[in-house]
Amino acid sequence: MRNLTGLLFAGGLGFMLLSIASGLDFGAPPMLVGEAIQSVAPQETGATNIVTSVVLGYRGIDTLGELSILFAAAAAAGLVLGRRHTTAGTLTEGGFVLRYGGAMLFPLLMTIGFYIIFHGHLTPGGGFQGGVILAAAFFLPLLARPGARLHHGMLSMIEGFAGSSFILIGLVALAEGEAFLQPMLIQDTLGQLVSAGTLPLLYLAVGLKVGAELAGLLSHLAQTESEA
Amino acid sequence: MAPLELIIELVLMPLVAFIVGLMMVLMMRRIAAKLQRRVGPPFFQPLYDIVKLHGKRTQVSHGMIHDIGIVMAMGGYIAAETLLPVPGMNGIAEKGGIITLLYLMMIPSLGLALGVGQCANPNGSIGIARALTAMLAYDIPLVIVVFGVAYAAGTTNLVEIIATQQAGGFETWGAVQMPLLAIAGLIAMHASLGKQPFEIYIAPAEIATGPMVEMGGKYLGGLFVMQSFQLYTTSVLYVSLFLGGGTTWFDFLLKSFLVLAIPVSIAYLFPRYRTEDLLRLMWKWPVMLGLIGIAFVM
Amino acid sequence: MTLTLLDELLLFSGVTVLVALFLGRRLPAGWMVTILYGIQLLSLLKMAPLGYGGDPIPSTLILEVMGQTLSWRFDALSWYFALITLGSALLSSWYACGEWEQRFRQAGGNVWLFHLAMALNVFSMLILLASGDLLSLFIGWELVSWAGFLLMAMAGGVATRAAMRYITYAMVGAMAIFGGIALVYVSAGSLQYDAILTAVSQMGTPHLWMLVILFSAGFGIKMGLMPFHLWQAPAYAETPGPGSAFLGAISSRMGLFAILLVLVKLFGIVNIESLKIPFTLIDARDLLAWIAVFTIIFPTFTAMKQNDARELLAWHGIGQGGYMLLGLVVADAMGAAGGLLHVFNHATYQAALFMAVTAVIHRTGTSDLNKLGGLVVRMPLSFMVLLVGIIGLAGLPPMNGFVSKWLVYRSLLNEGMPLLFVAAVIGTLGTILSVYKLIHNIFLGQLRVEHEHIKEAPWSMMIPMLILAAIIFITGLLPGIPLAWVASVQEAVGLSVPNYTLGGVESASGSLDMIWVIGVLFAGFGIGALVFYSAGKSKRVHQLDNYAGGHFLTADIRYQYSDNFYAGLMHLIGGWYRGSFLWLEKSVKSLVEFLSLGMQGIYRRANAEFYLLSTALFVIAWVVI
Amino acid sequence: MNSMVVLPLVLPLFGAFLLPIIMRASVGVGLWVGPAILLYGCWILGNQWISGTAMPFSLAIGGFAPPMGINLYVDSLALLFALAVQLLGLIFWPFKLDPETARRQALMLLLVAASTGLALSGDLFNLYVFYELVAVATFGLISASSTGSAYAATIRYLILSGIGSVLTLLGIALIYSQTGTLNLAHLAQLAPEQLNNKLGLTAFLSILIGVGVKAELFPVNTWVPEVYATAASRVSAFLAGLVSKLALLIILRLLVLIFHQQEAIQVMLFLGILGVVSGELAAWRAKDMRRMLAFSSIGQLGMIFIALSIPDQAGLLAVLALSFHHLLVKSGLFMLADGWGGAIENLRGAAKRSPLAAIVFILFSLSLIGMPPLPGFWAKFTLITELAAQTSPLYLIGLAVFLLATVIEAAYLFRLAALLYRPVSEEKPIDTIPKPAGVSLVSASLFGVGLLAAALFITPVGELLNHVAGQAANAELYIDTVLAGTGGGR
Amino acid sequence: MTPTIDLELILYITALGLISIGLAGVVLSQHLFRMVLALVIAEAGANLMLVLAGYRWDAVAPILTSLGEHPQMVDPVPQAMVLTAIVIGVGIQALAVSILIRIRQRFGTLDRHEVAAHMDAEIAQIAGTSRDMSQESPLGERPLPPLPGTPAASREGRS
Repeated sequence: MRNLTGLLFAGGLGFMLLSIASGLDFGAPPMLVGEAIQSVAPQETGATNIVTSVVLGYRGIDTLGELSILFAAAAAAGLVLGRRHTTAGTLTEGGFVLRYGGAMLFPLLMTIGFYIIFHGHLTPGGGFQGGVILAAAFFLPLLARPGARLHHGMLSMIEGFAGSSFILIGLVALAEGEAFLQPMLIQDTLGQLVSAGTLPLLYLAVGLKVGAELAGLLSHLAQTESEA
Repeated sequence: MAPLELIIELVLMPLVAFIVGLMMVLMMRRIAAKLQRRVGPPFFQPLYDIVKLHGKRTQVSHGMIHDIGIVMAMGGYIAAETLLPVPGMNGIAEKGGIITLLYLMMIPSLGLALGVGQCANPNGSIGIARALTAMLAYDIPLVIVVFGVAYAAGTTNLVEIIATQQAGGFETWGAVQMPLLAIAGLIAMHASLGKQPFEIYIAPAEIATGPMVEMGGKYLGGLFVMQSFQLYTTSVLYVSLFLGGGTTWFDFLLKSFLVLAIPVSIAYLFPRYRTEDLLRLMWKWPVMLGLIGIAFVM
Repeated sequence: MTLTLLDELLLFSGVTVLVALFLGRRLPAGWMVTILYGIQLLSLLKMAPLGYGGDPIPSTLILEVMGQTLSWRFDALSWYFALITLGSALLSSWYACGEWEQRFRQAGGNVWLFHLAMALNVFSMLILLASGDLLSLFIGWELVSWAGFLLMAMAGGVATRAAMRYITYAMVGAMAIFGGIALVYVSAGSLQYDAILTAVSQMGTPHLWMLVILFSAGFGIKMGLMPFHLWQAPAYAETPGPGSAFLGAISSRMGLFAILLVLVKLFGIVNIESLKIPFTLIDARDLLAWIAVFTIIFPTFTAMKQNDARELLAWHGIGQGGYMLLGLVVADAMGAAGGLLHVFNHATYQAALFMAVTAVIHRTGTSDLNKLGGLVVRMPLSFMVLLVGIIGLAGLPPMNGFVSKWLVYRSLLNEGMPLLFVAAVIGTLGTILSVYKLIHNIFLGQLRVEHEHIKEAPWSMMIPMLILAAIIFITGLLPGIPLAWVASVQEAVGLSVPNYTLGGVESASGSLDMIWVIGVLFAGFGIGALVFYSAGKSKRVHQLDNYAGGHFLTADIRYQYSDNFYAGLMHLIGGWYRGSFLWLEKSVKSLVEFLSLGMQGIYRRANAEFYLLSTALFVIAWVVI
Repeated sequence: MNSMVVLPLVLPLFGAFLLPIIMRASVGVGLWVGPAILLYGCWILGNQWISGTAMPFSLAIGGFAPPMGINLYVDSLALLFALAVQLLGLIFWPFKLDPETARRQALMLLLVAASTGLALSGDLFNLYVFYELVAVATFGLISASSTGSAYAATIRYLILSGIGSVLTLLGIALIYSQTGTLNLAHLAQLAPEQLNNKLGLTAFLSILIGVGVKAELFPVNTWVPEVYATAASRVSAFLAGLVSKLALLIILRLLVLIFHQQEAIQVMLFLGILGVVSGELAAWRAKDMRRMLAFSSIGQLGMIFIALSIPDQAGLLAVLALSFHHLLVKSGLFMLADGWGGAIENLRGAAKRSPLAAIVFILFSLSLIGMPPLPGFWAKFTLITELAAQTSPLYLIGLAVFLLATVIEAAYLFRLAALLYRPVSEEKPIDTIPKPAGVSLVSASLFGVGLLAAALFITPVGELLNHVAGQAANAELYIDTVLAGTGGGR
Repeated sequence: MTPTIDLELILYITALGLISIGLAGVVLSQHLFRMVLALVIAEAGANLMLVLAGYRWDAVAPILTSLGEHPQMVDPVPQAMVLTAIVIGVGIQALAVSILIRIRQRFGTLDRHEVAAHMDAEIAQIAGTSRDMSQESPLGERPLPPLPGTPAASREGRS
């Protein structure tokens, strides 16, 4: 009976949504804003990756909000899970491959992560993606050696300073008389590594922050096994 | 109207009422005697009774209110008589009207109730409770009747009510115009007299004559006076409402005595009603008749 | 800016509140407040021309709030009600000063709160009476409701529960009025009386029906009209003594004031009469009249069954309100005059009665009718006041209650409403029965041994009672005095005025002259007394010296006939007391409880939100598809 | 000066990021960071308010003109709410000192920042982001009381909120696929042609339900009682008082600017009525004070939704009046619940223990019921006159429900008030009667004073609100202000 | 173009289907962790929906590969938004999971009903109320008790 109800509910919901969506224009979105951004973004932000220019420029404050959400989630998880971490012996030591693979991968992941971050304005990728890879880099050893710990003080330093530097960059623009988060120092070197003014800096901040938050969250989850 | 004349009327009307009332008491007792195949009292017996009671030595007073109650009982009726027109004398009937009269007629009951209450005799209190209940019973049809008559006449002024009835001779009498109301009124009037079969509030065998239980001497005398007034007032009121009052003293008195004779004659035919039966009776037949009568009037 | 007389009055009233608030904990606070009421009354009397057809007196205070103009003014109607308010406040407060207050304090009562609540009540009532538009009327209305709540609730315990019930009813009423005001505002575009007057003439029948129902229900709840009467008796009865005298005298008359103002003055009886109820012969006015009549009968007969003196009086208070409304909705000259006059008369005797009963409680400590008796020799003055009061309440000559009831009866007769007439008389008869029970069980019959040595009530309480008794008698003797005020009230609300004289009313179809009636009545009493006292002297026996059923009764035997006083009557009609309205009230409450339970269930069940969500989505589907 | 308005939004974020670090360095300094930032925010917004609210202005973030970039739209309504956010943030500041202080304060700062963002932002997706930030921050704050029930309540809230965000996202996606823009002003321009259809309606309703989770809209408010019953009073006060209003603000903007369909309004009205009915009725039986307040808050929000279904100036005036009134009163009441939070039965005689609290409670109750001349009366008055003026019968039902709900409200509030003054039984020592904590009582009294002040200065307050409502109801003004000089971005 | 249209339709159906499945999962699950997972599914659907809102078939990713003329590109804005939405989702899920851990520790279960029951009990215990939804009248609203010494019947007139 229960399943039937569920089936009916899901089916009805889907059908309803579908009937609504059938009113949509397939494949030809209006793209009012999108077109406009495409045409001016390279000049205004100096980034060839238009998504980046949207993420950091046009919708920069969204990104700030998003960082804050991550921060809030990490802080909340910290509140929930508490400070005391007892690494219980439930996790078994990783095997040879894991241990040494992790160690070997660490520099690689770091490199890739930072590469992706720094080239965020040129190629697909950016702070989020790079940040996640960074987090993975730090987290891998944790899986391999359960006894290992992330340095929480360090993490919170990184997340704090990364986040605040994002804001600071925005505030500098404000202090210069421009708008908050206005891209600055745009050189006329579209397509080069050093081309998009403050955007890469912002992405660095994003990347560090995301990396730190995720690493922190994961380690919180991993390390909390029993209540103190 | 000259003030002097008015004052004379005001003095005369209660006096006449008292005398006629005494005669009515006499008539009542005579009829009762006839029905019971007795001789009956002599002519002046009602008066003698009162005088005798007044002269009695042993009289117990239970306090001020006991006295005042009797005074109120007598005074209320004395005042009521001045609102009840008799041939040639209107008194202050025009200044009060029939509603005031009805209410003034409640004053004696209230006075009596107060007086009895002070006596602290449970039988008396029970009697009063019954008497008041009976009042609730018969006043409802009575009020319906009064409403019908006053509405038909378009006035509450008794003088005018009488005048309208006298205007067209026999045909314009209330009883002819409004026979249902007249019947209802007769029943209500009978009940209001508190005579058999509606004398449950006295019930001598049960509650030792109820309200009268602590009354002796001048107290009982006062009540006798009150009774004669009551008989007079009730019958004259009925005459004024339904029988066209009186053009002369003769037909006035004739009508009054006749009216009174009816309930008194049939009184002994029925057994005594209990309180709730009295209520049931009064709220059923006279009320129904009265309401139908009003429907005809309107 | 010069202060008008109304400003002065309101100012004094406000000062009274402040004095009660800040100085109320000092010892002579009661006297101060009483004197301030006196000053207010004087200030009101300075406006006396209002009572004789003078022009309305505005207040200089005019507020503009949220696009609404709030103004206050006094006209004959306000003045008349204010006179009653302040009069009863003065006497109740006077009554409260002195010994009553001391006793109250000893019993753990809060005298400060009592005086404050009284002052607040008076102030808010004056504000209500002075209202110059519907919004200020509503503001005043709410103030009166809550001030009343304070006074009722302050005794704690049972009183608080009664007050809670009151405030629930009052809120229902207030919300009905609030809704009505919104509807009026929409159709009139303003809440000024003038605008409403013009708007009413253009309103459609359904609209008018709605307004009449909302307003009469709202105001009627305060008056304790029929389906909404349950709150009143317990609430008034449980208020501290002088407070119940004050509330019983005037509080619920605020409802009548508002009905007069809104239904009679603004809507007009003619308009209300034009609202026919389909498939019947009656219209909205008849409906109101019948409600009034049922309000007379049922509470009166409920009063008859009460065994507590204050409950009994409070129930009668409800019934008497019915006469006022009945007179008003009949709305011919005499009926309206009778209804309005009854407000005054009722205030006087109801206050006197509550005070007398409170005096008895003060001395004996109980108001249980089965635990009293025979007090007439111990407290003769109180007895007299109570007697005067019950004669007024029962509407018998020579007291003032008779005059107003006479007017109501006359108008019913003139208008040809036999059933209403009969019903009104039934109410009066019921009243006579039940007030006799009251006076008998308290003052007559057997004196209890424990009451053998009690004294008459103290003078601080006696004087206001005597003043009230005097007023009851004098206005019964000379009803022309209040009738003059009533006449100007009638003019102010646009009703025809009866042809009144000092002693009563002149009319082609039967008039009344109380001077003569009372004259002959007292002459009759005089003659009766002469006859009676001409006879020999009687022997006075002691109150406790009694004899019944062949035995001398000793004082320790209780033989007071008090419980189930009208046994015969109750045998017949006892079964008719079904408590239907209590049942109705209970079932409404149970319904709310039940719904509440269900709603809590919705919020409590762990997965309910999801089902709700699904329903919500289906609502979307319903709207979209 | 105009560009400074962004600071009250950004600085709390800044502070939040750095707070853990500062706290680690020096607790003494750290404790002052939050209040200082909020005070500064108040100062900026206050200045802005004083310097002129006559004309709204738009502030492009990053210098990108709308509709391409995100803009903040600052009119008097937004400013008022932003100011309220900062002030309440200050009043409800979590002072408690323990090892988690840094996190709690950081979350509070984030909450304040996000709320400010909700008040100011002029972009649909940006609103969504801030909305989520509010959600996450509140999850943290609620679960900070670290009882099992708090966690359970939070997860219930979280799941509902998750459903809400899915629906909101769906709505945003629909809107975007239909119009290709997310800027509210731009949408307002396009809406009459492109969103005035079923699709637009669906989008609106999805967003309505999604955002309604926080605005305590009827079917998706089942988290309310448990959360308010378990969270710290200050958090509940902030949630009930302010966050719900901000969610409402989103719906208000959408209604005024974009969605004018009759059906949309009717659904909202219907849900509002259900909210009033369910909330007030459930409160009638509530046995502990917090839950009672929670249910009552649902009812009140329902009333605001009813008011919101009249999206003209007068209706908005009613919405604003009710919102701000509820903000003052409910915040105050929740402050009292800090200490009085337990079973109602335990409050017997509490007036003896702390008379001031009892008086403040009665003041709030009276205003909530709508006792003139307290502000609650005027708020209700504006609403019912508007409701009565509508022709649709649903509005009249709304009116009737509203009035009846007020009766029930009065009954349960005064039942409690009477209980406060009930005499205490002899054997129970007076110290065992609960009593609001000192700080909370002070804050509650502050709200009470605010309420009285509003009652005294009702005329200027009313004019002010009317002005605000007028500005908020003016869609033309919004469009012109935001898109001035950009030719509508086409 | 027929096949492409079908493809689009499939994508839309997928997106909406994910949302439906996710929501139905939330409604029907008994286990809190499953509910969170269902939420993740629904969120994925919503994100897909968002991406689709700006997608064109005949266009390339919005990255300039050469200066000057650029080919038709898909809308970059939804992509940026999805990026944001995904991160938000991750944050919330992480928080949810950490709360679930705690609940599991406190109550020893993650069954929805059991957790709700535990929660009610705990709230009631903290507040000091009786937990059950008993039928007794709420406080202060019990019928007025008769005055001492008064027969109960006398108060209940036909009122």
